[in-house]
Amino acid sequence: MDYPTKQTKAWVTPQIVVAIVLFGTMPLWIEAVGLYQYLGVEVIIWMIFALGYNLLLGYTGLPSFGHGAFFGIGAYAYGLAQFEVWPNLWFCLAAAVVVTAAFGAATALFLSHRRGIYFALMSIAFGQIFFFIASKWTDVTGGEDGLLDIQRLPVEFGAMSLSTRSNVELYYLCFALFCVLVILLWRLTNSPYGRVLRAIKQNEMRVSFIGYKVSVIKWSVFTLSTAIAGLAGGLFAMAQEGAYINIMSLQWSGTIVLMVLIGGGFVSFWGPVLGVILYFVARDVLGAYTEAWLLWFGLMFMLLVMFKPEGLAGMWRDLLGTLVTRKAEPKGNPAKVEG
Amino acid sequence: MSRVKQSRRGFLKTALGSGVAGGAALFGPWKHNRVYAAASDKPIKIGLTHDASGQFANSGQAEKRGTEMAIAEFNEKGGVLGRKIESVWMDTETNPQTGTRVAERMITRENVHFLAGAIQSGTANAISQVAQKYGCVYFNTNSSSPTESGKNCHRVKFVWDGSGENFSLAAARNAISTFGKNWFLVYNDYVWGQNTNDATKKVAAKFGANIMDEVAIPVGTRDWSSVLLKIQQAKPDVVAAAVGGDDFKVMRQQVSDMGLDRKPAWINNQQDWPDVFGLGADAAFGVFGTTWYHYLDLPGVSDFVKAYQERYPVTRISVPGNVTYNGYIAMRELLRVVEEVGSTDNMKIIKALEGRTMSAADRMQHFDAVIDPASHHVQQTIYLAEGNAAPKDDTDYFKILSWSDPDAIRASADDSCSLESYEATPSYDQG
Amino acid sequence: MALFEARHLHKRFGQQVVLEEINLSFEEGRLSGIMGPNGAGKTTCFNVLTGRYKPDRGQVLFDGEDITGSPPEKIVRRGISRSFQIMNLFDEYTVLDNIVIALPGIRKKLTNPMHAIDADSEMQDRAMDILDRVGLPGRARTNSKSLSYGERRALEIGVALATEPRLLFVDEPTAGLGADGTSRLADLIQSLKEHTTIVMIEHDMQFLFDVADKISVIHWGQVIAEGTPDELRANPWVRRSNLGELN
Amino acid sequence: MFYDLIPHLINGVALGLLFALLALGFMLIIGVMEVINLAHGALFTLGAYGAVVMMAPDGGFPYEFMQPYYDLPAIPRYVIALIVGPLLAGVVGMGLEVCLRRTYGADPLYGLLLTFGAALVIEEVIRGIWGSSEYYLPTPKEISGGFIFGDLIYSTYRIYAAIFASVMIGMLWLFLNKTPYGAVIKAGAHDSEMVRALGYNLKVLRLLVFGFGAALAGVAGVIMAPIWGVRPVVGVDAVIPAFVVIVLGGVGSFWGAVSAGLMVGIVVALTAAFLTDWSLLSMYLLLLLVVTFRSRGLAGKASVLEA
Repeated sequence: MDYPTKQTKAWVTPQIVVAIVLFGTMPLWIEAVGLYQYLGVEVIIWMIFALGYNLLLGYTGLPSFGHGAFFGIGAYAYGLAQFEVWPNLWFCLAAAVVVTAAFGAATALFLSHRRGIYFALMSIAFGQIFFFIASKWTDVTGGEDGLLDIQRLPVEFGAMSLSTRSNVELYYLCFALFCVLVILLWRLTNSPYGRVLRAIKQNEMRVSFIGYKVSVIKWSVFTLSTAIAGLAGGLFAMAQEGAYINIMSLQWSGTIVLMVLIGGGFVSFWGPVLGVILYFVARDVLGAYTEAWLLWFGLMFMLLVMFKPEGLAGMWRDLLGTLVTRKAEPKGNPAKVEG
Repeated sequence: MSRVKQSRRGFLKTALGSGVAGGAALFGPWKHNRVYAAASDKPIKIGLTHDASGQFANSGQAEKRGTEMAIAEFNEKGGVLGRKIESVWMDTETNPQTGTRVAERMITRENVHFLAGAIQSGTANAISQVAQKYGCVYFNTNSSSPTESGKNCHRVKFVWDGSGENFSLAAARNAISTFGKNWFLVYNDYVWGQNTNDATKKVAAKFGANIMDEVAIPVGTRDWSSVLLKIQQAKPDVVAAAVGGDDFKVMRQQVSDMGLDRKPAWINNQQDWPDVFGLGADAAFGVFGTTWYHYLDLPGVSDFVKAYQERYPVTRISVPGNVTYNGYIAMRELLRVVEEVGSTDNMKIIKALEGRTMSAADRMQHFDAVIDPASHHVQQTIYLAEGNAAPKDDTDYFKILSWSDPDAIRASADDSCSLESYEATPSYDQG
Repeated sequence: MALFEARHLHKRFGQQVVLEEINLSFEEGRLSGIMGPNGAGKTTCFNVLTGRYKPDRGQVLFDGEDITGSPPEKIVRRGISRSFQIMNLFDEYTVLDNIVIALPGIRKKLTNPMHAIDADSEMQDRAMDILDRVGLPGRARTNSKSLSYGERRALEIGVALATEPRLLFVDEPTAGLGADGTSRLADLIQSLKEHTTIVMIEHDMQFLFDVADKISVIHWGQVIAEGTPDELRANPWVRRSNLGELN
Repeated sequence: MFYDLIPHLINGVALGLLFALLALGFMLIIGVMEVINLAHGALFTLGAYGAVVMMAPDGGFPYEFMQPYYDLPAIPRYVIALIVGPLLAGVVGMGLEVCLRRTYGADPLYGLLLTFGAALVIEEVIRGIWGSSEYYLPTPKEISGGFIFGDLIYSTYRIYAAIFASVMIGMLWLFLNKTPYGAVIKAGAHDSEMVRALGYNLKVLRLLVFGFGAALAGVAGVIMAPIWGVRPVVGVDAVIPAFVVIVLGGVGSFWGAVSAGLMVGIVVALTAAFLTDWSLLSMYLLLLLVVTFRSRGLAGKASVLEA
């Protein structure tokens, strides 16, 4: 997460350009590499979710094991807004964000005074509560059947209206939001707020002794990350044209942690992006070779935690480090994962 | 097991091949359906969406065996329309999210002609929405939620299992006269359980039962002792349970452990064979429904069992049950229809399936079955069974008590189905 | 009137009474010292004065206002800051960033998410000034983890200074320092004293007697003696319990 | 009304003892090693499968070479199953501890993540070896069936299981408090220096403690198997209540966990009887309620896990 000051001052860094070019052209080459358009849609939505989640995990050091619930709430909120209120894309996505953030904010009231393992355990409890309520409240959520027939609403700008019916069209909507989000998050993480988040991860007590009210900051970052989860959930409801409860389960909440960490969310802004790509590609490729793909993925994950807890981003930096001679100014060094 | 691996490797090869071809034949990023020249030697490809993990892993694999058996039989006879039939299978993980992705992949990347396979209604819904979007015919082989052929029906989807409501109707009618009027209802608090319970309640009330209490049990309940004590305190004649999945297995175990499986009388909805097999006759408790049993006294049954055993000599489930049966019968009917209409065009196939009558003898059941044109639900014989006190061998768990004519147990949930019009359903033919 | 005053402070943990009856007052512009044997309650006293713990009884006044039981961040914002005996730095950050984040100017921009912290040259300059004051100007870009022990001590004080306090509490600054480090620290403290009111817990009597204007001795949770270094040298009680031990 | 309540209260206590049993191994590992063992559920499952192999139920295993053993009467086989299941879990647990060594001294999150990965791996291995279908663990007829209790029938096995759980709890307490080993283990929880000073090898101590904790998970697996059934995913059902019990009781507190177990058991039993649709949520609501007012649970102490 330590980047040269030249980058931390900029709105658009070389990495952002690479990401925009790479993901902006993805529909053109994804089939040529043997994948399919829908996978691209899912990947970019999960990247949005993961980037927001990493504010909490990688930046603030708060391991939430209940975040899948917020992703799911976003999906339901999008669907219900469309069915019950006003089938307009911007309205429904805004509803997904606002409703999820409201649930997140209420949850955060209970979590913002906790840290470490107590935080993790309490987040599990909240995740489970939301899961059970969603499974029980079938009138609203459709329970096990899911909330079906959610529309991929068109993008409307005044008189102009762009369809999102096809996977590629939807992909570009997600991509546009992804670009905006990446730039905003890049600025946020290099603002005083972002620095304080990382400071909380390093030494929460000291942060309060330099004048910051830690619990308010933790509350706000939790709420922010759930708002982003809500956005991702809304987009996911569009992609799946439905909202299903399974995503709210503990297993999926664990999976997002796994993705973010495997990518290197602890040491890099881009860790979550790398992790999501690895997860979905590994799943598609390993899944085609073996029924027990989770076995191999689990083993890979264990080895990574044991030998390279900095994840893919850490490996990438090591690789760069050996290729490029080090600069005199050590600011760009990879940060060590705190012991 | 070895069969499975083989077909997977075959799948990979074709997958890689078509991936490259697809890349080359790409029109542009906005077009997903590629047009192939109709080639008679091109295999017919069927996407199998059976679960191999998650709650219904075991049943998913059982239906896969049935489906693949039908495909293999056709291939041995020279295929369909002179073309070989290939299958591509991907694990849907009992998870709608995976179901959506798998269906998208099957249609847009593997270019399958048809999709088949489902146990859990959420996953089936996810797959069928994608299938409807593209127009790909999809067989829901084993999900028995009444909503599948009710409000969540689709023009491209055909539902092959009896619904929870069919089973309730079949069971409840007989139970009141046999066991008594005081009923206690227990159901899983999710869509299938709620719908099935409503159906049971309706029938029970119609035949004059007194509903003492009805208890919604959250999905995932692992401890039934409190409920079982409560049932004992209420002293009902009959407990009608609409409990599914792992919850049912746990309930069954705890009921039998307390020795409550004989009195009061239990009416369970449907017992899927893979959930019972290997657990001994005790596992089949109370009265329950099924669509098929391997000791039905009908022609063809024993041949079918033998064919299954030859094909799957090392499977733990040594005789086919209802789940495998549904998978087999559904796939066989699909391939027959393809042969009959002489094409893989979705509209031709859908129209041929709608209202199709399948003879009792052919389906190894007691009554003819019909695919209801309005709901796409296969109306078929439902059997009532109980645990077998005098088994012929160690697979003979069920004693078949009676069977109901499909007309007598038609599900009212099917009435809430409104299929998309033909025009609104995209035309789909992978050639 | 004293800048800071603590009256009748009382604090216990479970059965154990740590502070029994603490009365302290610190004058503006002076360096006050607190000493006492291990386990006398000095650090707990600091923790109560700076908001880490709430006292069970008693009152803390700063600049005439009651700040008893206020949380640390409120106390800091009023102008009281502290350094720690066990070091509490942001180890992933550079020396400069450790300082920058503690500046009130940065804190005020917390709600501006688009403010590029590294582009804020005013704040960078201010942080460099503080590094100058604590003697770390050449180490600004170094990762704080790779500083030497003595440098980390200085940075610890630097972070506390960065909050621009009127009153600075320093907890055992010489702990673990060699003779050389201690003398350099003495110079630092002397120079800080010109701008800031300081309260210091210190084990090293010699050091404390050299720099402090006034010293309070805490033992058994109470202030047992108070006075200038010279007065205390003469106090038989202190001679017996503290000085004697150390000499 | 009160008369109706009594059986449910008794049932709640029995259930509570089982919840406490579920949490024992988890508690030991979290308390001594400060590792959140997310593989607890997988080890639980492993214990259950180990026992199933030794009991060989109907339609069970084609392990023909074990036939002479299977001819033994049920009771000795059950006793062996009760040893082999936990042993299997314990050995795998020790293997996991060796992997965990690389995370010591790092953020406790890494230990948690490693065990999360291990849970995936163990579950898949179980699926690979034994398939995904359901097994019952048969029990000797002396401890199965129902028995009359007023005008109700209650499960004999549950009474046995509850007694077994209390004995395990008692023995573990005696072990931790009345034996020199217990003293060393407890010292390890707070002060690794002291363990070294006492002349024990910390490495070996951790290995054994983790193995012991894993074996306790296995014991719970064997005991719960006849109640829950045995399938690859059954561990999830174990790990979540264990979590709840530990947080509610307070990390690091033995009696905190036991009383939390009882509390959860009674609350679950009563809600299941009178507010059935809330029975699964009640556990979490209880947790929220308690933790809102007592942030470290009933009897928790400060721990590095909070950092």
